[in-house]
Amino acid sequence: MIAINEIIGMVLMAIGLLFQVLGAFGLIRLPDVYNRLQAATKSITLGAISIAIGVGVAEPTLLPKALIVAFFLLLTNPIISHGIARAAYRSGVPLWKGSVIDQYEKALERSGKGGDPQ
Amino acid sequence: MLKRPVALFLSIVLLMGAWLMLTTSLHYQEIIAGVLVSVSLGIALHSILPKAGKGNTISRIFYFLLFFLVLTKEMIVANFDVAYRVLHPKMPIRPGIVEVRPKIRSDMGRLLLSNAITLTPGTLSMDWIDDRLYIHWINVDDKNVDSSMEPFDKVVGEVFP
Amino acid sequence: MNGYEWIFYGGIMALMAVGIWAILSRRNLIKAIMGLVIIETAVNLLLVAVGYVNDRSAPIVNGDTGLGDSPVGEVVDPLPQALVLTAIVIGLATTALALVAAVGYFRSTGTLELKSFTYGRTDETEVKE
Amino acid sequence: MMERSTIQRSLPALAISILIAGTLFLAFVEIGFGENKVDSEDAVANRYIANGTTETGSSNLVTSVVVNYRGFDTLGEVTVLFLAATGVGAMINLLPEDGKKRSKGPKPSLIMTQGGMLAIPVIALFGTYVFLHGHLSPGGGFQGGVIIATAFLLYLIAKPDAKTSHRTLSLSESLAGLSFIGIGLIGLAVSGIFLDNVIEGFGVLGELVSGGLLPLIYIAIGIKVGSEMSGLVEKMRGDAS
Amino acid sequence: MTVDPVLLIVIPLVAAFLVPITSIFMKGLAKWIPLLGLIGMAVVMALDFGDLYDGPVTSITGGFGPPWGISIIMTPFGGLLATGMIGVALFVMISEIDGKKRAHQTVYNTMVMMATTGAVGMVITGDIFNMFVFLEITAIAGVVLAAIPRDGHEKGLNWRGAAVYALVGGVASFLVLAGIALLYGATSTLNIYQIAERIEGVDTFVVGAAFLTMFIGLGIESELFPLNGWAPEVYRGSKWGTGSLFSGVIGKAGLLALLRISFVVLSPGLENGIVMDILLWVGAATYLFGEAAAFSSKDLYRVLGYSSIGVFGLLVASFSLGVADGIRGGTMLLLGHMLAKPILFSMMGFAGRKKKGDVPLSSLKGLIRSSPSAGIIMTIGILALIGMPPSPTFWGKYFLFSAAGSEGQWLLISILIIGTLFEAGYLGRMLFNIFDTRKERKADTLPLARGIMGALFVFFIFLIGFLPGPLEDIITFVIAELIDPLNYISWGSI
Repeated sequence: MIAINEIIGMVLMAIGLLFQVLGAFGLIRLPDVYNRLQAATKSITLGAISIAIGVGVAEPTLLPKALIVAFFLLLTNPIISHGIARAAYRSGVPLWKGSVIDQYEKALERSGKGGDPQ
Repeated sequence: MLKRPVALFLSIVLLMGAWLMLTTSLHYQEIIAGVLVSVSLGIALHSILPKAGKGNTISRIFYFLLFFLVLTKEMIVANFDVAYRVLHPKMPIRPGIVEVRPKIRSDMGRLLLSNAITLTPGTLSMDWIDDRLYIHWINVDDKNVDSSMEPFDKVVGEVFP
Repeated sequence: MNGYEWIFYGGIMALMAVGIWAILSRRNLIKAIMGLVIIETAVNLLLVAVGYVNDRSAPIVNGDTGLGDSPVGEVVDPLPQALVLTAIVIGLATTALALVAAVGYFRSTGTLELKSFTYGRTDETEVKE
Repeated sequence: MMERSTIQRSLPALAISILIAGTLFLAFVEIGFGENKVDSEDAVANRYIANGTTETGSSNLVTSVVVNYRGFDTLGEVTVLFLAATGVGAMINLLPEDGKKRSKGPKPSLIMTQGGMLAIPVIALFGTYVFLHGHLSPGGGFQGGVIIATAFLLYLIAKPDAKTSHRTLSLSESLAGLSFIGIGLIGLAVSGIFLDNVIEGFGVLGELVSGGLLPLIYIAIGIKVGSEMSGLVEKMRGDAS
Repeated sequence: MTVDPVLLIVIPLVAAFLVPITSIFMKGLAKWIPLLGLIGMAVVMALDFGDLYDGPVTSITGGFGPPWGISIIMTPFGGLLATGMIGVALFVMISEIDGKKRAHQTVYNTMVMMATTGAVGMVITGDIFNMFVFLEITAIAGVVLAAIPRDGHEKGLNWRGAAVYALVGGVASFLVLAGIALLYGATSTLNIYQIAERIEGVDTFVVGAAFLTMFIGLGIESELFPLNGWAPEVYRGSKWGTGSLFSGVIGKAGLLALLRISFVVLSPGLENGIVMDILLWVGAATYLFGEAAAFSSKDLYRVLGYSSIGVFGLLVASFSLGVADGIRGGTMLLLGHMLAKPILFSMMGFAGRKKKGDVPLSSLKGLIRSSPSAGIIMTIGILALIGMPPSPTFWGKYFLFSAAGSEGQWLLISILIIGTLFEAGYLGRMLFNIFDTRKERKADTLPLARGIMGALFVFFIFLIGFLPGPLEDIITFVIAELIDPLNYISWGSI
């Protein structure tokens, strides 16, 4: 007989995995760096948090550690994808040709601290 | 060293909490070691922590919890949004970078706001220039640019103005 | 023993072959250093694989594992894991030095290709008698 | 001088690599994977498993092997890291100027700076936790030291112009290394054996204060590795700016 | 008097860790700390040397005897080699004391000391994984040494040497590690003597594979024939002291490790004599290749580098003959090379110090007139390297020829003769240049420290050449170690 918390944990982990797969799928399908980052960040953050909490629920002694991991992921993952997006833009990776608006470019030129996008 | 007593106190308490969660033990040796480690790390590092602004403590705690509820909901919505866009055969996307002007002034608040924006449906924060935030939006709505940061500007602003 | 255990060593050795091949066939220093790192990874995996015993847990007796003070028959071999720790550190040191040397080579010659790295073909003509 | 084509060079390389890897593969398959070799009396590891906890007082058997049974290896390992840090520093000083002026990159954004600052204390705490609990749970001085160096690296990413004290780093590195050797020499003085764990019975198995000198050695290693890796990062930054 | 041989490793480590502190507080002192460390090693070695006449000196570390802890077994062979290595390192470091300021002297001295420590550790340790760790210490110090250019040398060749050595040395060490994993998997132990004990029960193919990896890995370190493409690059771009260390310390440690692993550990697990045959012909090929390449090179650094490669081949060949006289000859050749090569490197570094880029043979022209002391010391070094009596090399070649003759290895003898002719060719050219006084050359005083060290090594050459007798007792043990693995096993199981 499997305990109820183990079942919940398994379900959480399965959901997490599903989101991760979706994120990976988005990474392949979406057109440019920025759109891909969107998909990757959201799905992978939630997926990883879900897996961590799933592990914590299934094995209650690990719950505090799992919570710390979840918080840390929540804090750092968006920062990392922000860093990648910013660096990509500043080193000249173009937006997808179907993009409708780019107010960032002008702002960079205006502020003059844009480094040198070639 | 003691220019920011609140930050010092908070960092020591939070570090101690993290220590207890890591060790998952209330043995006296662990607690002594934890106090030593978190006090010394707190004293050494509290001055580099982001500035959080001023406000009423009770309402800040309330809004902080509210923030987490909203964030959780938005994250789940965001994932279904991603799933929809990725799995839809035509890929309904209309990407672009827009400029918004949040009212938040504190560093901490700006950090949380941009993180929350990255995790919510269809948006990714790119950069802060002066007091403007630039957001990569997967489905641009030209008319109502502020809707890209809709749920958070107010809540975060209440916690870290 | 289910008869498919060779697949672990097979994967590790495939990595090793890729690494050696990269070093031997590439004249570009950075690519060769990548080969070195791949070999390093393969050997680390190899060490862990040598110490593994089927259906056993990690060699830690405290807390969550629920093992007694003398867990004979219950844990895997701790020795290779200790060796891997050393090997990782050594790999790091080797890689760091190789990379700095590659930077130096690039800055002094303007290229990363080790073209004439063969016997007797190093430009002897530069010597003026 | 004729340059050989890529294929001409690749094929012998392929043959050699397949020869070496194939030979090793067949040899390792002969040894077997996952078979029980540690329980026999002949295996060295048998004693580590059977008596490791009582002989060293450490609940993490890998730690007991790393720090006590094979502590001499670990001393060598620390030396390798020391040499790498010194050597990389020296070689960076030797690098020729390439005449190019490096433009300073754009300043890191607010998100990066503030996020990094928020994460640093947590990372430092985790690093400390890892090396203080090396004898109880997975991890140890090397891992903890590297985690602390990560916090330092994050600091440099968030504030590329920050002033760092090279003196403090090399001072703590040296002192930690000397105290590791000093602990070893205590053993040599007391029982005539280098790196002997002279107070092995000290403390209760599984508690934080246990394992005799092991935690002390791991703390020394943690500080040393942390400052060494930080120094490495710092020297590499010195070249880039 | 016996001192714990672990101090041979601990003292230099203390010195190395003291260097950063000293360079903060007493900058002038920092570069001499490594010298103090080396002197400490030399003192320990001197105190222990007498005991080697009675057999190996042993010690344990970590509180547990072998095979559980790491034991140190300084066999007489290892002790003899360690003494020579410390001597070479002292020679290199003391020769540079001349009041001149040199760039990067602190790092250079530290690395000289650490390379020596690693090499000494490799030859005295009784644990195969510990040997790997020391191999790495040596290799990493070697990379840094190779990257330090000689004074005023501006061609970037040092970087080429360093990069190539870092790459090839890295591959070597990880192949060695793979071999160690194999041996551990097969025998469940890491102690050299215990592996040797159990190797006969191991499948022949496994032992063969272990031999393959060990041969490639340690063969790279000891510059054997198909594996030594990196060596000339290193010799060509670095300081003369680095050259002396690679030929006298780093390569020698790899050589002893290769011999010990092959003969003591792996040979009993394979077909009788196959390991010896492989090594014999690899050594002979290396000798021929090295001497021929040295003969055709024009840059003095590479001449000496290739000549060292040749000597490595000669050493491997003579130890692999598997007879007492061969090992006797090999030991003598080893000592002769360790004494003569640093002299040549040092004097060549002195004569060609003002050259940028490669140092042609002609820079030795008229050395005997411009600086008679350097000329005389170098002449003696050259003669000692060819094997003029009475030098250790003479005895070495004498024993080697008689051993090869009694074994009926006529092919080997002809290779030896051809190699010696090449050797005489390029060394003779150097001699002619030294005594060629047609070209006027400004007077040049040899720095005192360099002269003293050169004279000291010349003295040792004559000492061993005239009185090889006292070494005979140690050589008996060397023969015992390499001929019969049981001896090593009984020494190791303390």
